[in-house]
Amino acid sequence: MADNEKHQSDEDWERQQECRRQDTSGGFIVDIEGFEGPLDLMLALARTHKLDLTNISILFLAEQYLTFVDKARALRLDIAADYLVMAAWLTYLKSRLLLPDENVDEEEPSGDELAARLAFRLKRLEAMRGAGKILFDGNQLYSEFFPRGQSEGITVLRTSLYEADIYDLLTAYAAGRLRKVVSVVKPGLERRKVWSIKKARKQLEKIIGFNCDWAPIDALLSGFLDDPVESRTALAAAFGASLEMAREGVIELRQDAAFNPLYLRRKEERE
Amino acid sequence: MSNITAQQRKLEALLFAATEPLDLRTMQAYLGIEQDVHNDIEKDLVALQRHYEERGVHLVKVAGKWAYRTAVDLSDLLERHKVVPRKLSRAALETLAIIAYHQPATRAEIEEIRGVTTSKGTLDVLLETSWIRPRGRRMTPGRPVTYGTSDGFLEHFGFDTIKELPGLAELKGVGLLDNNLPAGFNVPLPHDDRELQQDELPLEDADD
Amino acid sequence: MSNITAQQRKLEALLFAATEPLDLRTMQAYLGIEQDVHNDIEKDLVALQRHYEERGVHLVKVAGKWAYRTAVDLSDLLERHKVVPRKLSRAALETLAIIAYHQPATRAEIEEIRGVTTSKGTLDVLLETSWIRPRGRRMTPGRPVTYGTSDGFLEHFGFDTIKELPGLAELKGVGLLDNNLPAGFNVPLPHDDRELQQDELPLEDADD
Repeated sequence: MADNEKHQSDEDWERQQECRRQDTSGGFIVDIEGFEGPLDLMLALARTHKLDLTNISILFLAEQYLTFVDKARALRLDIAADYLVMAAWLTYLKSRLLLPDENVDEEEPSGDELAARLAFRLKRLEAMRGAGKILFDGNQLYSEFFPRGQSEGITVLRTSLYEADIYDLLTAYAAGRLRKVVSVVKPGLERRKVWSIKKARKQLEKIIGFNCDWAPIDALLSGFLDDPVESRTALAAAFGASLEMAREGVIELRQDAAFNPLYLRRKEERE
Repeated sequence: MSNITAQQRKLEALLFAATEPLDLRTMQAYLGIEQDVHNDIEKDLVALQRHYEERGVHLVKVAGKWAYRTAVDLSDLLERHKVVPRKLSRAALETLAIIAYHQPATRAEIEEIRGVTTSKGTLDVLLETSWIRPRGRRMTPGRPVTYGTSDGFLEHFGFDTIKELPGLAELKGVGLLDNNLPAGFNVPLPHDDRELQQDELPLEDADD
Repeated sequence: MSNITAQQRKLEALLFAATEPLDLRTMQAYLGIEQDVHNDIEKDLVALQRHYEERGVHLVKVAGKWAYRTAVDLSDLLERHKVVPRKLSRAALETLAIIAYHQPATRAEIEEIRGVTTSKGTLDVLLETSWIRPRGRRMTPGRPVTYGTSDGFLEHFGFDTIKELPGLAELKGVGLLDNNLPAGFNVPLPHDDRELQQDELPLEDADD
């Protein structure tokens, strides 16, 4: 039966874990793989030491955990960060449990409260594992009970919560695809000539190569300013590119007053 | 020969023919009964249930709906019909249990219980079984999705309501169903109602 | 209360769960009875048949095989259909359509086609309809989940296979797409095979 198999594999898994934990000399082989996080490791340690979760000594368990992690580190195994975070926290918890609280802070939970909280989390995780197992050990459809094998006339009786017909679907698809087409291609219009900053910079660099004294930027670009549409974008892009070049120290910019012509020249390599 | 009323005959036929469990409203609609008219459907269903009690087929109530199912004690006989269940990983099984007992639960809440981060694969696999469903969003920063079990979960495990989860009363008794929810939102019992809870928002609220 | 023997109970469960009508030999095999041993299967079947005579379900013999059938006089009853409607948002519809045509598709691919970001709510709602399903993971950085349509999708929209989704020519034909489309605009031929594609990994492969 499928259930037995399930059992079997669970037990196998547990046995495997047990083997991993104990070597012949009575210590344990440290293998952090196969544990699902620090809480899982702590539960496994509790099981190895036959600790009763309802009456657990968190201090003892914390020590077991820290020993385990120390051994793993001594073997230079890679330990996931969350195991180390838990180790650090347990060290802190240990000190809180061992040392009497000197500065009793009302805000901060006491060591016992922290320990109780951890015990609660362990119990809760253990309980959820048990619940999951009970759930799957119980009766299940197509395993212990079966529906009618042959469906008859009312097979399409599906109380469909969501309503959409094929027309809605196709309309949405077509509209979506068209919207994207429109935003990318703008059909019916000639493609606008737009100067990129990159293109403007290339042009400026070419022009600057022949000219090393102050000159107004629109004069330098005059060769491109016939077409009114193109002139605007060329000017804007060239302005952007000139700022960039000035910042890099390739050229210098000068403007005497607001709205006055903008002059630029190549920056000489002077000392 | 047992006596059967005309309405019981109809219910029997409906429930035999249906591939899925039927709720009262659906049966009413099939029988052509107005919603608010008083009728004995429920009584008739109980009568049918009693009739089948000793037989090879039982009339059961799952997820609040009615369905015929083979008697559990005959499962060995039907070995050949068994569908090998997809084996869930340990992580998935644990996550399912946590969602079932702590629902509605966000991914962070599941992780807080398991003490480990949940890989996205685990939730995806559970969504694919259709035993869990995204319910809504928690009214906390980031608006995380809350998960709960579906009717498919109840049907698969043969529960009428989520309150039939094994061990529920004991777990509640020892406080193991408590989440770390902000005060006032503490929901000690799992809740799989369609309606959202007071700290849940609809899924698509933040939609474009 | 009608009396029923252990063997009748078994036959009842068998016939109920069977996916096709059963002949005597098959039933004998299920019950673990040797072929030549005398047994009362036939007698029991006739007894069962008599029991169901007046009920909403009949045990009938067709082509030498036995099967349960709903009573013929109740056939009208089984033709009703009841839907509780709930409309999908435009974003959800569009996302569903893109998944249908372009599956397997990741969230990023859907966004690339739609040209807007897809809110998580949209995918969650679609998962709740159970028309889409997580299929696997794309073999690209981040291992994003790939989505595809489910059998539920085909059932709901009345397709036999996903290949029946209208193509470019048909969409133009009904006026949903005009003729002004740029060159290279195409509508993919969708497929929803269960098997993962070459660039897909199983969902739980990256699991903890």
